[in-house]
Amino acid sequence: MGLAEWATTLVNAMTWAMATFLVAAGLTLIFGILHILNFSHGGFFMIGAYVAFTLLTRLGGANSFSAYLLAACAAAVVVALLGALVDRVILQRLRRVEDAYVLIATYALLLVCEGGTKLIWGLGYQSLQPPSPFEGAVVVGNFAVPAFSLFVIGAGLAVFAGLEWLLGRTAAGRLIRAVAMDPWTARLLGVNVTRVFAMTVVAGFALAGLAGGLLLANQSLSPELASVFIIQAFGVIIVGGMGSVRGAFLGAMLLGLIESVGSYILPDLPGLLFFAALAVILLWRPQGLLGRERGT
Amino acid sequence: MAEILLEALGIYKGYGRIPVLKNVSLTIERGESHVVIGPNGAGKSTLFKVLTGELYPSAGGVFFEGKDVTRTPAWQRAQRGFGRTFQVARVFQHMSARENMLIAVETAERSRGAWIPPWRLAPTSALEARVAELLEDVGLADRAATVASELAYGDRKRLELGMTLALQPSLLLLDEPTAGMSQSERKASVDLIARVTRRHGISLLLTEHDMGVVFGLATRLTVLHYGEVIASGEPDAVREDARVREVYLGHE
Amino acid sequence: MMPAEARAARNRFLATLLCVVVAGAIFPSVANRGLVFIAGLLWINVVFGLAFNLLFATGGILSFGQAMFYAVGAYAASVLSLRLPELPFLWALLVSGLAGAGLAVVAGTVALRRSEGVYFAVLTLAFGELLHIVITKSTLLGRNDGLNGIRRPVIDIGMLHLDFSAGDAFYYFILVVCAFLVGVLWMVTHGAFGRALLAIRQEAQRAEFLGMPVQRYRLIAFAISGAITAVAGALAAPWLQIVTPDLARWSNSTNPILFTLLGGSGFFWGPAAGAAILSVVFYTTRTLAGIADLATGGMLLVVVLSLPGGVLGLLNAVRQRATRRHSGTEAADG
Amino acid sequence: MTHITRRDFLISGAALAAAGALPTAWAQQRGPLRIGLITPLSGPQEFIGSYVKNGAEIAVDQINKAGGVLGRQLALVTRDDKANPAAGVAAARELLTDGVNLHIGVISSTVTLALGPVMQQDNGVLLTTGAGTEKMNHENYTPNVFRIGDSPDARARGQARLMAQRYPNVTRWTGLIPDHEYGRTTWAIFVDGLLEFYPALAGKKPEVLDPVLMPYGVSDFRNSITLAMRQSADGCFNSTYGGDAITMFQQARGFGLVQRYKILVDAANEFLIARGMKSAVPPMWTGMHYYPEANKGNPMSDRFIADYTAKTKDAEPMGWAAEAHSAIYALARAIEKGKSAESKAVIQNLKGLTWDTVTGPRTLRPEDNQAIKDTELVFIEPANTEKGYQVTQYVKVDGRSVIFPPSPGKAMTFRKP
Repeated sequence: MGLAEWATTLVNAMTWAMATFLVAAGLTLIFGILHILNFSHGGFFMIGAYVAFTLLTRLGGANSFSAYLLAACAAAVVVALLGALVDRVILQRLRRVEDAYVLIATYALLLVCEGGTKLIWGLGYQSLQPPSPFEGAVVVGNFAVPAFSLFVIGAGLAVFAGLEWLLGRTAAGRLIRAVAMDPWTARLLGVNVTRVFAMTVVAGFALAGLAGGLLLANQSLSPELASVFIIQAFGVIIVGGMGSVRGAFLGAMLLGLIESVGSYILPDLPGLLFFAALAVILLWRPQGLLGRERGT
Repeated sequence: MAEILLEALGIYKGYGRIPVLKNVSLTIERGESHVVIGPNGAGKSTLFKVLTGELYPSAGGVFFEGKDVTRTPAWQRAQRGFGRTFQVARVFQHMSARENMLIAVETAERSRGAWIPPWRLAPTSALEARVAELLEDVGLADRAATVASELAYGDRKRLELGMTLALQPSLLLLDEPTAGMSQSERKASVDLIARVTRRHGISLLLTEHDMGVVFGLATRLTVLHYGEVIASGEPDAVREDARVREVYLGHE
Repeated sequence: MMPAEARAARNRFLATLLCVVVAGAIFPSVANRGLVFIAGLLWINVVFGLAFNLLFATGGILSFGQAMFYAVGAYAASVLSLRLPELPFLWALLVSGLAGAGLAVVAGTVALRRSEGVYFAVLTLAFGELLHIVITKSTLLGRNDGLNGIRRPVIDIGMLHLDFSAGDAFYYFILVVCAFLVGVLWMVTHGAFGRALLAIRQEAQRAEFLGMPVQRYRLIAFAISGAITAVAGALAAPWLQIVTPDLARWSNSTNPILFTLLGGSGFFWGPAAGAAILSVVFYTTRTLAGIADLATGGMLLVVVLSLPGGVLGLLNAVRQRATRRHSGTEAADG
Repeated sequence: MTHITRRDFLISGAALAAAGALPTAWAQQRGPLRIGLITPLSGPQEFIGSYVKNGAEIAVDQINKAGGVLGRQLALVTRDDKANPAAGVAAARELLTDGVNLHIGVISSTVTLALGPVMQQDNGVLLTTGAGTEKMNHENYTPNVFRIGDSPDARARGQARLMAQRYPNVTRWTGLIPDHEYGRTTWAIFVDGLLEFYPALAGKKPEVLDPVLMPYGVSDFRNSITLAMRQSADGCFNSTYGGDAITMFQQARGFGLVQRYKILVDAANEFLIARGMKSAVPPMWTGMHYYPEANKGNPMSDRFIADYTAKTKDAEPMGWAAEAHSAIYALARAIEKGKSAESKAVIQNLKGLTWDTVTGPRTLRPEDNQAIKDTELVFIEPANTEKGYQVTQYVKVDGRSVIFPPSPGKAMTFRKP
């Protein structure tokens, strides 16, 4: 393919990658610290999107960029509060029990999210157009890039940078990493592990809400949205290495490229290469690109 | 010179960049009781893990009855005659002493190539007898029905030892067999170990802190210091060794 | 467990199984055929759940990919009945079981490299989704539409000629085969192999240093569970007379886990109880427009949070408290 | 939403009570004549189910107000099929053994195909109100299952015929086709229509490009859109549906894909895309089960809209509501015609039945139980109305001129380019 086609393929890949990373970030963060695979993550992502949608349509300003960002932040806050509630009422009680119970609890939570969304926001399909600066296309030489794709890519990179800074450079981040390494010792050293866990859950949910708000204009809005991202987000964190934010970032870009190039060379089998790649990577490195090998 | 049962040659092992074992070699002759001593962090446990197959060395080799077992998985070593106990006794907590022993006996049977139908609910009377005998051996006959988690610590260690004996090992590797025991328990278990090893002609390798235990059992001593063997030989000879006195007994 | 106790336990199990089968056998004469259909699915689900719990409670392995075995069995039986109608159904069941075992060995060899809890769950989940995609892309398997028009079998065993194609006759076949599978699972769980698995679950390293090939045992357990689940799926195909790719999805993999946690993983019959309870719940909520999702989700949360021992665990606790109070009063009287 | 749901709950609760309380035989004779309504009331398809439910309930109310059927009132017994074959079969068999032999609803193709054998074995009747599969009156034809609405061939060939009439110069066609069976089938039929009607009506041979296969249930269509951008076609047939369609068109805006086509025709989204995208909706022809404006003056339609608005505050119901409404009336007429609600008689009288519906008279073809009705199409454009879109044209294509001749038991065959 020509240069322009390569460029388009690359932009598509990055858009897919960053959108998926936005959703996967909270998922992998929570998994890394609490070893919980949160099935309801997609549900809260959806709620975040609905919250942002309601704010923008009720309060207007739907096509102002700053309003769009504000709505996303508001969504993050609302979902973070829900996260605090979930941690208090459900997760804290399940700290000592086997993984299966937590897994099922989060699955049940997903059903509750979907049911609740149907009751509050109804069954119909809705959508919101990107804020005016990101409508239409940006033309570079002989190929055009959808402006909103650039926004999604930017948002993904920003959130990644933010997380890197938060986990790498701040005291909270150091605490979180300490607990992730070895909660037992951390507790021994007087770290309030329960608080760190709660912090992580809240952060993870906030990320879900933020993703919902930022990606609001990326796809249609309906109670189905909860399940739209979940499999590809799982794929990304499995490939990247469960619990690793960097891994999720890399995994997203890798799978995004595979998805894009795949649709170019196998147009008759959309989405197949994604799963093929997933299988190969599982066979080659079950612990994922940046996953920690299991200790002997 | 008697036949060599287990031989370790030039073992190197490190965690990450930190070297733990540097060119460690030692041999265990059939029938001897070989005790490895050394201050904390000398690498006793790591050496132990390398010998039992819990870890593989980064360099060097382990030979059992002349065959290379350096990278043989632990369960295969166990089937070939390694019997191993842990520093903190590991038994099947939610099973009775008898069930624990039964698992060991059945596993031993399988290792010997005997076919035990997977669906067999209760063991044959032959196995039952063997279980009873072993429990008797380690003095737990009267606690057969007690759930392991409710056994006294000393009893749990003896149960573990008994389970290991069920394998009829030719080599018994005990990691600090008396750790966390009272003086009287120590005495008892030293006698027990001495008795069973003598009765079944089992060679012995153990790591130990308690000098009473060491000199009560050892027919040979190896002193490990910062991952290196600094002395090896008859207990009395080692006891007189200047370097040992300096680096090791100095610490006592 | 002394031989006497062993015999007692076996007899208790056989008695329970007999009661269940008898109840199942008379059910059609007292219930409408919608319920009979649901009951047919229930027996299949009982096996689905028990096969999962063999891994979970006995093997200490959390599989989130049981649906792939169910689907493989269902599709194997369907393809055979559509492409090779002359192949006796019992053979089709056997082939389905083998297919399930084969798939389990393949998936297990990869996934058991991360056998601890949730990792294994995620890897098995991924394999289920992979299978789902493969099905939707293969014409032989009917792609998204699935395969329909699967006929119910006629079985000839020597003199015996059994026609299950008419009415609900196939229900009884399901009942018998499921009872048999439950028996097999009980033997595997309580026999020497089950003992070994339980030991591995409690202290894997001890087991290994006793000379047990721990990973191999886990793989064998996974294969057994896969095979039995696949046979259950193979029974479902002619009962539904249609199979769709959804059977392989993780939403279906959650079912046996729900059965188990709801009924109580600590009890052999736990998953069976759970499956029964869920069938009743779904049957009674089948007309609640709009709130079915909320109702199911809410109920699950309540169970997971307040009944970690499952419903059987609750009953057990209640019985014990009752007996304790009873003996207490006796003591007072005496 | 909340209060409607509570009300649905009450209604179905009552239906359940009715179903449970009355001894079968007695119910059959004197009590209300019960009709099974089997449709998704949970899961992703609940959205469609809600329209089916409202439409059916309105029809039942109307008929009961007018004195019922053969002097008996009608009562709906509602069941959730979760758009899942197992749940659907369980519901159908329960109702059948409970003496409910007449059923409507079922909009999922797999559930419809799963219920075929059940209806045949247990002597029931099912009128699907929107299942898209062509198999039901071909490979998997059973005399007990009827489709009272558009067949996929009538729908897509009707669209092709309209294109040939209105746009004789648009001859390079491509498709945006979801990579599943229904998508592939609709495309095959549409192509068949192009190949028949362009030569016949426009005197031109159409050029058919390979369609762009779309994933479904995903968040990102940009790769497929890029593939579409590489084609140069004048006409485009879209078969992506619902949330996928909205996501796809939304992402296509950034690429300016739709502007590349002279005309865009959509298989079956009715107002879904328009309502979802408002003023961002791409101008398109779309197929409808029923468009009120096109049926103004038809008293049945006017009354239906009045009642529907009263019931739901929604003056533009999706077509499934009309399908359910028409299905109830088909049953009522067939029962009256044969003076019997027994399955055998009802099937006999449904076959060949012509009855009035909100879309005008329809006829059920006796050979394959497929209704012949006009294909309704509307042209939707963005507008600065409060809805954000408006319908600027609508047409009815005569069903007889586009539907394939019946071939029960045989798979459909198509003209190939």
